[in-house]
Amino acid sequence: MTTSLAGAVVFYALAALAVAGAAWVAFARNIVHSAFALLATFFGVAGLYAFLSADLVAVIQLLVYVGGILILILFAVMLTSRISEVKVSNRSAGFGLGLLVLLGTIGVMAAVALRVPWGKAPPATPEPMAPGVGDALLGPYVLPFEVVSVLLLAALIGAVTLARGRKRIAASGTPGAAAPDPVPERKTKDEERKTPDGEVQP
Amino acid sequence: MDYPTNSMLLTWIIFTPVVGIGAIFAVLALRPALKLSQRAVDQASRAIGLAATVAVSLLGVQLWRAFDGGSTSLQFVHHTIWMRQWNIEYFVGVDGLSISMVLLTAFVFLAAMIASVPWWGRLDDEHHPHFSKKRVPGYMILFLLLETGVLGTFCAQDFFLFYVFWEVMLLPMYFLIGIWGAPPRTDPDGRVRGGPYAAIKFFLYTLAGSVVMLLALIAIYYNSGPARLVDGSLTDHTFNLVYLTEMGRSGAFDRVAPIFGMAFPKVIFIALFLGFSIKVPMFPFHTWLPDAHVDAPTPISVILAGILLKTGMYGILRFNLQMLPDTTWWAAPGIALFGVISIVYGAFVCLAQKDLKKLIAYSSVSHMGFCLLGMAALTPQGISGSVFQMVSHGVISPMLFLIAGVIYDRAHTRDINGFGGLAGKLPEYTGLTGLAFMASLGLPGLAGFIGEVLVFMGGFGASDPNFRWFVVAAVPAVVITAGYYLWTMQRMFLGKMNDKWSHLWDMNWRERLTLYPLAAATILLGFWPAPVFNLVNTSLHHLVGVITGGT
Amino acid sequence: MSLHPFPYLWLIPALPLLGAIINGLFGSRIQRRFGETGIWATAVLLPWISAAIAAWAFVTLARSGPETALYVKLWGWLNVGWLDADVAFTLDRLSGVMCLVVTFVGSLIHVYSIGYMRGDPGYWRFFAYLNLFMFAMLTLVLADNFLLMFVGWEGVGLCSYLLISFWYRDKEKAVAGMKAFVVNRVGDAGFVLGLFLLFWGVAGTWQNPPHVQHPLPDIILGGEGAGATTRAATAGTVVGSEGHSLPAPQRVMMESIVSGIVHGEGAAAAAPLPRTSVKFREVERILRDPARRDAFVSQRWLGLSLVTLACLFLFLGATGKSAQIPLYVWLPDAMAGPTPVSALIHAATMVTAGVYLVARLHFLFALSPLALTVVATVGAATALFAATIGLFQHDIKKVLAYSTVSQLGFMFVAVGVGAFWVGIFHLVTHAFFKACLFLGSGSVILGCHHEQDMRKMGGLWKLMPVTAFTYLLSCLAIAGFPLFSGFFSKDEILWKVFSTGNLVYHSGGFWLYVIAAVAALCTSFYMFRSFFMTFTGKYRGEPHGHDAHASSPSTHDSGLTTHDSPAASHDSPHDSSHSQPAAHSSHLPHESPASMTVVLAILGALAVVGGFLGVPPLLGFLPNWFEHWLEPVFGGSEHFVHWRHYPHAYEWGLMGASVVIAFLGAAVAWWLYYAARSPIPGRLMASGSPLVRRVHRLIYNKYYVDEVYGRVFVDGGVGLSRGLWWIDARIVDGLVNLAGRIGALCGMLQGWIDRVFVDGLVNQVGDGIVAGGRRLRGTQSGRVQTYVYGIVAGCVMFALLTYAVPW
Amino acid sequence: MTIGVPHYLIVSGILLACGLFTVVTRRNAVAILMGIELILNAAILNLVAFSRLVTGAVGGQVFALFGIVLAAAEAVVALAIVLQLYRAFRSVDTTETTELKE
Repeated sequence: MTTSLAGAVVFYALAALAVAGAAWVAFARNIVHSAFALLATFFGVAGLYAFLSADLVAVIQLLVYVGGILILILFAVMLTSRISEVKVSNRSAGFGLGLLVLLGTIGVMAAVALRVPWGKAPPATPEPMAPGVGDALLGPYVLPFEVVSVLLLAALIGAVTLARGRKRIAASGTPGAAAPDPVPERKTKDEERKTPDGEVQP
Repeated sequence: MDYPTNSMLLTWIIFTPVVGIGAIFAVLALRPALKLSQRAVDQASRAIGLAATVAVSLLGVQLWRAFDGGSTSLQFVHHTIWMRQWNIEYFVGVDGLSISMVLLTAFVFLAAMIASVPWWGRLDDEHHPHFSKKRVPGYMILFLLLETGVLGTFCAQDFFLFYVFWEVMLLPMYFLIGIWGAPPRTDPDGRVRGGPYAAIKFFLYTLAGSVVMLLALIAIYYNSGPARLVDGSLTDHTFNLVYLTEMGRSGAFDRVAPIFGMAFPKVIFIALFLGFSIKVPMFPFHTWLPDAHVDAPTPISVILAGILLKTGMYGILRFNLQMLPDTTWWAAPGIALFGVISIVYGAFVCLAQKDLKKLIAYSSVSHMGFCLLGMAALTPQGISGSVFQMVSHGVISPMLFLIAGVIYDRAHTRDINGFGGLAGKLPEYTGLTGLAFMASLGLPGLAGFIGEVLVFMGGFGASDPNFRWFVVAAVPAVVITAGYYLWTMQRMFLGKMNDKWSHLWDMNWRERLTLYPLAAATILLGFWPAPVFNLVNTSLHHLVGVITGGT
Repeated sequence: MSLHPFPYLWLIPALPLLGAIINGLFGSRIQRRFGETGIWATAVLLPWISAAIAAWAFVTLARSGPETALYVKLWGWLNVGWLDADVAFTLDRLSGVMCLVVTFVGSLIHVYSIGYMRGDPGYWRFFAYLNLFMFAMLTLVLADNFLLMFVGWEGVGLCSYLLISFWYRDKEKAVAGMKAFVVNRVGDAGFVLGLFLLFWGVAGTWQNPPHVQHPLPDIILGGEGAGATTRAATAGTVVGSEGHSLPAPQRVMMESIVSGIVHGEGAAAAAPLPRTSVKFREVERILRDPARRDAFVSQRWLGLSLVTLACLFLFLGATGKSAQIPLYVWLPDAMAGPTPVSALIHAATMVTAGVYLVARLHFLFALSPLALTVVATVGAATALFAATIGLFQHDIKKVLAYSTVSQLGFMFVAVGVGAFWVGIFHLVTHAFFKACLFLGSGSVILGCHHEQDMRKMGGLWKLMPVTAFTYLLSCLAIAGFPLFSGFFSKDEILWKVFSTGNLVYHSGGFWLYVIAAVAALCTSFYMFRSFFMTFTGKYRGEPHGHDAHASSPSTHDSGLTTHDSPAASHDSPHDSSHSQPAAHSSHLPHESPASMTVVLAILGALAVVGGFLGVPPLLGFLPNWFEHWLEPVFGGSEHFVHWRHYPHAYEWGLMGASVVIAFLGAAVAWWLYYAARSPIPGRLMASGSPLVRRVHRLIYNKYYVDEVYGRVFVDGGVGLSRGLWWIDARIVDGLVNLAGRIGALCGMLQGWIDRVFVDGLVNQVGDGIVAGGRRLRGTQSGRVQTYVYGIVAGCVMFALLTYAVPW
Repeated sequence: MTIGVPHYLIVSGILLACGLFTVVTRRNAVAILMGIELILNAAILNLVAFSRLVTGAVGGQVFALFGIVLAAAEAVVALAIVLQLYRAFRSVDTTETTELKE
């Protein structure tokens, strides 16, 4: 079905948004910047979903990815880098090899996308897909639905135990839980390279 | 296959020594319990050993009395299955061919046992520990095991059983020579000789022979036709000598494919003959004998010369002649030739010997050459002479070695030239040595002569004309034999008394107990050989008739 | 001949054996307790008893017919195949004579040696050996078959060995004994070979020896199978038929029937000729049968007829025992033994065994003229050869030894020309006078305190009258003075030699006669030389002080290489203990005790009287008893032996000639040596011409025969044995040790290969893997990115493989 | 011109490439997670695109939902691990935390 010009413009804009976000995530020097770039990507993709009239998926995309995962990542970023270093260096390693992989993947994907004769779906009316998906969830796909719920439960328990740390596990066997064994003080690479007078050798 | 007398006597004879061994082990086992001292254990094992050999001799006398010399079939047969899946049977029996050897074994072992027991007589061994005092239980056990091996070899009628006993006989000899023999010494030519060297040489030499024999054994087994075990079950192959003999005579082996282009029976004949001739010993394979004798203790030399050499001859008689008559006819001149060479070569080499025991060893080579010549002549006189020579040599050579032992126990040297004028000091000993030397050089009226004259008589009358030349060549050796014996007699006993030997003392009762019976036997056999001939002649002449009549 | 059972026959040899056993085993104790009488009581008595039995047997034999023999069989000794040797004794007329001589002379010598050996520590041993010798000699004489004879044959050899080296302390004597035994053994080897040739030749199986000794069809023998188990019947029970002399053919038939019955072998009417046999009478019977005889004679081996070959080998045995040309070297050295031994063994009995053998096998030798000629020629040659050596010997016993060899030569000549009975007659007479001579010399030696060198004796006629007189009688006898025994026997020999017809070379008889005559001359010369040197003139020996033993070497002519230096200083115990008797009497020699002189007297008488047994018909004053007595024995070979018939004048002439010879020899000896006028051989030595001196030295040293034998045979034999021993020790033993070393070498090689290659490879593989592992370890850097790359690479590979690569 | 499947595929391909590039080159564990999220998004995008443009059925979108759920669960667990990592090593730099090297 031919999409109107406006449709095409919207598609390309959204696509550009997603791609630019992704590129930014890939090449950003600062990790916080890349986190926010991720946000842009998610929005772009959500738009594409909407463009594909998959409204339920677009909404869930926004809810889960942006609302959940992105926040988590931000949390992680904030927790793992010291505030003192505002500029969180984001070293990269093997930049050249990475580029090679990047171009390679793009090349392959593009070649496949263009060369393969994808089937044509009958033009469907752009009505809301949600009830169809709902029926499908509790209809033919009820088993994966249940399995996914179990998986979520497992993830939940996993995250909780991991986050709780060693004290809970260590105390379970022996009464009078000892203080959580201190995390071994460990110098980061920078500290190791710091000369006694605080200079950081390259 | 039915035999006139089925009896356990032979099994008893063969395994009485094993009972002795058991008793000695019992003594050793009970030693801590009964807190026996080493001396007590030694005495006990000597007593048991003596008892065992005496028992075997008594059973031997019983066998002699009950043996019927007139029949050519096996007697006192004891025949049971041993390993069913390989058709091996425990089949022992004695006939004219082996009866003389069994009896000889029984009596000579008794003499050897008496000689290896240090009782009844003074033994001077301050600085030289006498062998009969060293590790006595071990000696007795090996001694009795050797007796069982030899008796079994003579009585076995199953080829596999024969081979087993043949090896059982070999093993104790190695230890007896090795451990109780002379300590190792280096000869002037830089070679280490002595007990261990001789034991190894003896063992490997004989073993090489028996390996060849084993090949022949297997070849025969797989080419032997169908036969029946004792319980009547049919078998495709057999070790049973009676069947094999029939097959040999009926030419069953001729139909077998030739090996390396030579007819199968001929190859088998040669293989067996090689195995046995090493033991005889025949000319080229005799070098182990002098070494083994020089370094073996006296009683072991007695057994080695008295009995073990006869197992080789008996083997030839039982396997080569009885089983392969046609091939015997083909090989007879060859055997005779080697026999004559052994006679003449042995006699001449004796002339150059300085060591008394080596001289007697080479004289054994010469005398066993007579047996070969007699047997190869394939005439009644020849083969009877050969078997009688085995018996007479079995009596005379023990006497000679005991005599050598007597002088060695006193003077601790066997060098003939070192002595001189012993006659004055040791009259009794000189008398006995004189008798032994005269018997060995074949003085008529003593045992040695009968064998020699019959062998020559048989040789001359053989159907093959060039046997006459063999006899003509062998007769002068008798003169050489007289020469070296008298020369030894003269160097050791006559002439001026060498004062170095003034401390020697005459014979004691232990030595008399062994030497006088043997001397009596030599004289008796010389004048009245009928007892031996009555036992063996019928079977031997039947055998010769088959070989000569057959072709 | 028919066999007449005589159960006591076996006692004749058995009694001396009993004596030998008693003295042999218990002799030293008896001597210690009862002294010497205890010893000689048994040792001398037993031979006399057997002599008595022998005489009795002789008489019974004489009373029974000419063709009978006394027979006793003790047990079957060697009955294997056709061999039928039994321990059985036969006394026919020939062995009767021999048996009488042996027992009678032997017993006399036993009596003699009682005195001679007094004081010797080995007294009991001497009599034991002497008795053993009597047993062996009697077995030899009475044996019924070859093998039993061979027992006696070597038995006497053994006893001569024991007796020669009786004083074993002295090395030369021991060596002499050994030499005697070994040389005899060489002869015995010949005897044995001759026996086999005869045994198998008679069996007629020579050309085509049978595979199986199946019997001849005509032999109907009891018992099955080959003639192997012919159990000879026990003493045949047949009555000796008074057979008078039947013409030859009938006699043959008669005998075979009779003997057939005797054998009790279920003999049917036909003559039961066994295929072959070792019994003398059986062989004789077989060879009497013309068919079997021609079969035997016609067979040939080595280009000679079998008969001749058998005879020659048997004769070789005889020469060994009777000291003829090739094998005589042991007899002179045998004088090292005590004198009674020399008398008994080396004069009267043992050495005659060879003559007895040839006489016993007269029927065999008669078949082959060549063999007889060889016997005669060797006999004659020995007679002359030994006689010449005897001329210049100084040792009285050596003279007598060579005289014995010479006289034996005469006997062999007699037998060689076919006159068997003459040979035996001379044997008998020789036994008497030679025994007397030896015993005489023994008493002389005893008197002169073991001085054997005649140059140190002399003038003993007055000092030892009896010995001297009997010695003279014997000299007269041996020289052949008329009416003495020697004259009759030796003259008869000379006559028979002259008139023989069956020598191979046509006029052989004459030349043999000449040689024999010269020998007789020499005999007469050296005998009287020894007599004059010993008994006439004055005593030349130094008077013997108690200890002044002949320490100073006897002065003898310089330049003489006396081979056998007179046994001056042998330190035999004999003399040391013996010198006591000499101490009490005057230092001069004295007459021997009665026991010796009586024996001398008897033998002297016999030496004189002995001749009348066989007076030739020519003289005729007495019937020729001896010839008649032995005629039936030697009858079988009569028509094979031919004689030339000369008129009686020839016989008278020859008789005269022999008398002249005897007197001539005695005269020359008298002229040269009487009363020791002439400085004895010194004149010969100093004679101008070097030729005489060289000949004298050659003869004196016995033509150096001993040295030649020593170098050729003894050194040759020992050298060969050393060579073979070296071969044995180095090569045959070397090969064995080499095999051992090669085995060890292979072991080491294999070990090295195993270590370097096989093990090496395994290590290589191991190291390779480890290195690879180390390299791979690098990939596990711990950095997450490398793992991601791994995943990416995996995905790419997977994609390529599944889609891009056309499988 | 109509926006067909290839267009969406190219976009998801680029997203995939950037995600992969991030994962491969970033040394910071959290950045790697971001990369993973990008990759997941690309995948889900394809699902939805196919569902809408090729099959027209809702199957694809249902799975997209599942995909999102999975991504969430995965992110939660991953971040918990990263926190633990941080707590243990005081740093999330993947090049330093190489104790599992050998």
